[in-house]
Amino acid sequence: MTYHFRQALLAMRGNLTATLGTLTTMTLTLLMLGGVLLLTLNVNRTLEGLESQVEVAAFLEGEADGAALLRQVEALPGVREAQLVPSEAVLAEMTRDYPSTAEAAKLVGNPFPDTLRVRVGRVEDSRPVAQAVERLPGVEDVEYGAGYVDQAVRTLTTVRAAGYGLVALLFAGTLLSILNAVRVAMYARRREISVMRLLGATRGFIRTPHVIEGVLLGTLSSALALAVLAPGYLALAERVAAFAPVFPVVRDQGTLLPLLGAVAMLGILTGLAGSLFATQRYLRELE
Amino acid sequence: MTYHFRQALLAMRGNLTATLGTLTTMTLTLLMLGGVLLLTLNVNRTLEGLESQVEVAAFLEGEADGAALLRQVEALPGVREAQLVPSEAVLAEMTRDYPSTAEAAKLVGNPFPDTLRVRVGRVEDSRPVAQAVERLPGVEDVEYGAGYVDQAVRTLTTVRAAGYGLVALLFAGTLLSILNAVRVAMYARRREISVMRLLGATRGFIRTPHVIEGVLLGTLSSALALAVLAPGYLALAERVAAFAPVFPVVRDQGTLLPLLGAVAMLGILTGLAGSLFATQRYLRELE
Amino acid sequence: MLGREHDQPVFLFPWPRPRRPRRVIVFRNVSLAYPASGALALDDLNVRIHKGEFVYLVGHSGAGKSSFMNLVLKRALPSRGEVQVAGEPLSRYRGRRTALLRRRIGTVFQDNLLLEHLSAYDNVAFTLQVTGVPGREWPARVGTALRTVGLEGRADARPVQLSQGEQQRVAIARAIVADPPLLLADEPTGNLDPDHAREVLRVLQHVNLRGTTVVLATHARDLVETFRHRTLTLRQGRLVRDDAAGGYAL
Amino acid sequence: MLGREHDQPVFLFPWPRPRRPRRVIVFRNVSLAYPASGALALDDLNVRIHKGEFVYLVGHSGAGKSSFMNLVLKRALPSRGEVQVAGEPLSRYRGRRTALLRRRIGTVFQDNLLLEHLSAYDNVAFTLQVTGVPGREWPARVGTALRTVGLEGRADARPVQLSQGEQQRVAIARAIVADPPLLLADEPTGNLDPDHAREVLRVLQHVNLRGTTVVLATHARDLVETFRHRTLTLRQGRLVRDDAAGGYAL
Ligand SMILES: Nc1ncnc2c1ncn2[C@@H]1O[C@H](COP(=O)(O)OP(=O)(O)OP(=O)(O)O)[C@@H](O)[C@H]1O
Ligand SMILES: Nc1ncnc2c1ncn2[C@@H]1O[C@H](COP(=O)(O)OP(=O)(O)OP(=O)(O)O)[C@@H](O)[C@H]1O
Ligand SMILES: [Mg+2]
Ligand SMILES: [Mg+2]
Repeated sequence: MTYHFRQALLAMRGNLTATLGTLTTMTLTLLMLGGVLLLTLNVNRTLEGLESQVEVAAFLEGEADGAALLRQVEALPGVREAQLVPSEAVLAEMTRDYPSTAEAAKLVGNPFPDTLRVRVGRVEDSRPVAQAVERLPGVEDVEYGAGYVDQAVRTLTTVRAAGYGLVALLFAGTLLSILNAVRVAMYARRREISVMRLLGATRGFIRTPHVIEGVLLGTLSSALALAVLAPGYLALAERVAAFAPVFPVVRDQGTLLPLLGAVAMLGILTGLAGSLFATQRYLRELE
Repeated sequence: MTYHFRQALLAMRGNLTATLGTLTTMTLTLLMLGGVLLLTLNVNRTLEGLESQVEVAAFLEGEADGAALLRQVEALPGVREAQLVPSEAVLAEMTRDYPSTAEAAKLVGNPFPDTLRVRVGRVEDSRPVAQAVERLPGVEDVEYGAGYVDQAVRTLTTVRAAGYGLVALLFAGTLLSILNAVRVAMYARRREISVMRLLGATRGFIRTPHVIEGVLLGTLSSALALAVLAPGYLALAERVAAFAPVFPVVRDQGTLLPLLGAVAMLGILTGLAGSLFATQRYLRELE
Repeated sequence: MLGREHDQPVFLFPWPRPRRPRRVIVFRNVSLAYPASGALALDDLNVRIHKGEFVYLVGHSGAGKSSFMNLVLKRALPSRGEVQVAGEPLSRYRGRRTALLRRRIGTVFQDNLLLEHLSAYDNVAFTLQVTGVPGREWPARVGTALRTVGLEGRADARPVQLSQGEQQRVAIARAIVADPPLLLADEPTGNLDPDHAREVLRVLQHVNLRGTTVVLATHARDLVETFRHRTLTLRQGRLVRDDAAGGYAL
Repeated sequence: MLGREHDQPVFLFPWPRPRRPRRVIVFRNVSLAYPASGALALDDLNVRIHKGEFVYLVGHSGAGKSSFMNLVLKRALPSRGEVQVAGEPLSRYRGRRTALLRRRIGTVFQDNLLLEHLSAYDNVAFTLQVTGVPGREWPARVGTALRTVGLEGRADARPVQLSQGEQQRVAIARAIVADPPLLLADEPTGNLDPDHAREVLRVLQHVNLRGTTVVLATHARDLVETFRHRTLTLRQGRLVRDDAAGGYAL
């Protein structure tokens, strides 16, 4: 084992450029991966928040029969839930959220009509539901966030997909980099390897130092990536939370630690799997 | 030349993993670089917009002497420009921006006081200026966006710096990857190279195929990166512009084309410089 | 010479399930055609080499001597016929057993394949490491082997720091250090002056006397005629002469 | 033999500013100490080799024969003394001029360094490419060179597909194909059978008769005694014998 370990260190020093190259690529990939995962986590939270807001509000005419309309609306396809909110309740709610409303109401009276709040099953349903509701007699006006929410959902989904795509590319880059590093190391030793084989060394004996090298590189990259990622993310999250409290930034350790741990494990496993595969493949190539 | 070109292609095929590895790293770097540059461009636009909004508004008491206060404020250090806006002008402005204000005003009268608008030279000045203005007699209240703008500026600056850092790292990664690819290629040929030298081949003869390889790789990476970056950015920009028109997304070709061109040139130059350097260095190492 | 084999204790050759322990190498109608080449490198070869023999393999350049060695080492596989080593056909040596087979064969390769980053000492010791000899025995055994080839003073030199003849002698030391039951030497004296070449021949004969079967491919007519042993003569892949009395007949 | 040099037209050796065109190689008090090694590889050597000569270099393994060749090729630099090639000290061959010098020397390396990914034909043609011979002349010249060493049938084989002796013959073909003014051959017959070895010697003598200066390091006593030429004998880096009549005296 000492022999193999020494060989691994020798190989890493001997191919310093390859080692540094792999280390850089791998660390960057893990950083990116971590970054995209964290981004996804936050995007998902935001999307959940947004989707729960997909609601169609129907403002009723003063003389409309709220209860009857409620029943009609509940019967519409795509409607998950509907609720009749009398004008006083709306005012109370608005006053709670925006205290200045109270003063305005004191001056001009309750400006809010009775309102039907309709929740749809899926974001895509909000437009047809809104149109159907608007056609009902007794409904003065309809408002729904779809225009806004739709766009937000689509944009964030795009961002997330782009992130995944980037990570996939980077991952391919890392794997290639590891395969290549192992290949360089083995090619540098190719004469040696064939001689060793002819002298009766087993494949395992020849592969071991390279596999150790791969695992060492993976571990080192993981450590480096976490050392940058963890404090970096926390600092950024704090800033975003302070600056734009509307975003539900994920900051609880129970969610973050497993994610970071997974990133680290992935780094180590990549190092291991890459070198196992590469040694097997290139050893066959050399023979 | 045909000989060198054939050698370069042979080498690229022979070390396919190294070639693909370099290609991936390099394309990703250029993508990132392009992405960060575009981001920076947009961040800078946004920052300029934000900074031009750094304004302190002083709301005067009804009986205050606006003109006298204006002179006092203009004398304060850090103040670049000040302007007295009478209450009617404020109402007109607000009405223009938010038409509902007119109705409110009809109900409650003009709610806006005479206002002093003060522009400061630098974002950092807004807080002391605001405090100084607030202490002046006749000023009822002071409002300034510093809390918001400051945070935004700092966050965006951080994002931009992180982007630059990432690009620097990736750039290091790319250079290492190129050096390494050349090194692999030359190491695979090391016996051959020393034989060629002994048979009287010049250094230039030996370096040429590797340099060609570097330039080919650089060109290919640039092409790939642009092919992804240009349509990707335009699509995203359109979406952002539609979804969040407050952001001044850069979409004019006059700005974008030179930037993309520079990214491509950088890719090719990196390939050239990396292989020139690597061949020189490793040739010396081999001899 | 051939009678000596009966004196050797059988346990010196502890291969698993030796069906006929006395036949170390058997070639039965063996032909070898390399993929890229048209002509046969070996053509319908029938050879038996017994335990304890000392056999020369001679023939012109390209006659097939190295190909013969390659087959015994399972560095190549016969296109037709069967090769048996230590009583078992090559096809039985698979995976790990190939390595075990090679550990029991000491080989001097014609392109003396030393490990370039290791010193002369480490090159020789490598065989001991692979064959599982405990580390404390290395210094004495490697020292003896290097002394045998006259290189005790150059133990720390790496191959590039040695002349070609010195490298060849390191390869010989490596082949004999583990006391293998079978020794293949492919042109071990090609880069040696007559004095050193004779010395190497004496060493190989000495090893042979201690029970090792030796197969020696060579072009050195004077050695073959001076140190007489059974001689196989190849011509274009065919065995044209098998002379127990020895002698260089090309 | 030595008299022949006056018959050679001087323009066959068109080096720039040849101060003494007749002295192809001059060693003046040359010592060579390799960094890693204690002993001197060459020790205070004084040698002059004239244009058109055929010189054997003999000596035990490690005596310094290859080191001598290395100095002439500027593969190593003398620790002391001065080496002149074609009338100019080695120190004058710098940068590109080193390459130009080597193009005018045909070399058979002891570890016959063929280009592994090239066929026998391309290996030989490479010299022509480097020396700037137009491509249309290659097939004829390479064909002749390969025929000379008896390998016309193996032109397409890569080195791994050739036996060691065949590789050595390709190296010889490569060394003679460009008609160099100086030919260094380091143990060119080490892997060749006596018949092929004699044939190579005849080829080298023929080349020599056409005006090429030949320096041949060898262990082959019978060749040195059969084809007699001036013989330099080295012993542990010192020149112990310079015998114009020839003969192997070790
Ligand atoms: N690169 C080197 N570093 C250190 N010592 C070296 C180096 N090359 C050769 N030597 C030593 O210099 C001495 C002369 O070596 P050289 O190769 O010239 O011998 P040679 O006469 O060619 O021997 P051979 O017939 O075995 O090829 C030897 O003792 C050798 O060990
Ligand atoms: N890998 C290969 N592919 C194709 N042909 C080969 C290969 N190896 C050897 N040969 C051919 O097989 C024949 C026998 O080669 P081998 O190496 O056995 O000869 P040899 O007797 O060892 O010759 P030498 O004395 O020159 O070493 C030769 O003609 C050679 O060209
Ligand atoms: Mg052979
Ligand atoms: Mg030598």
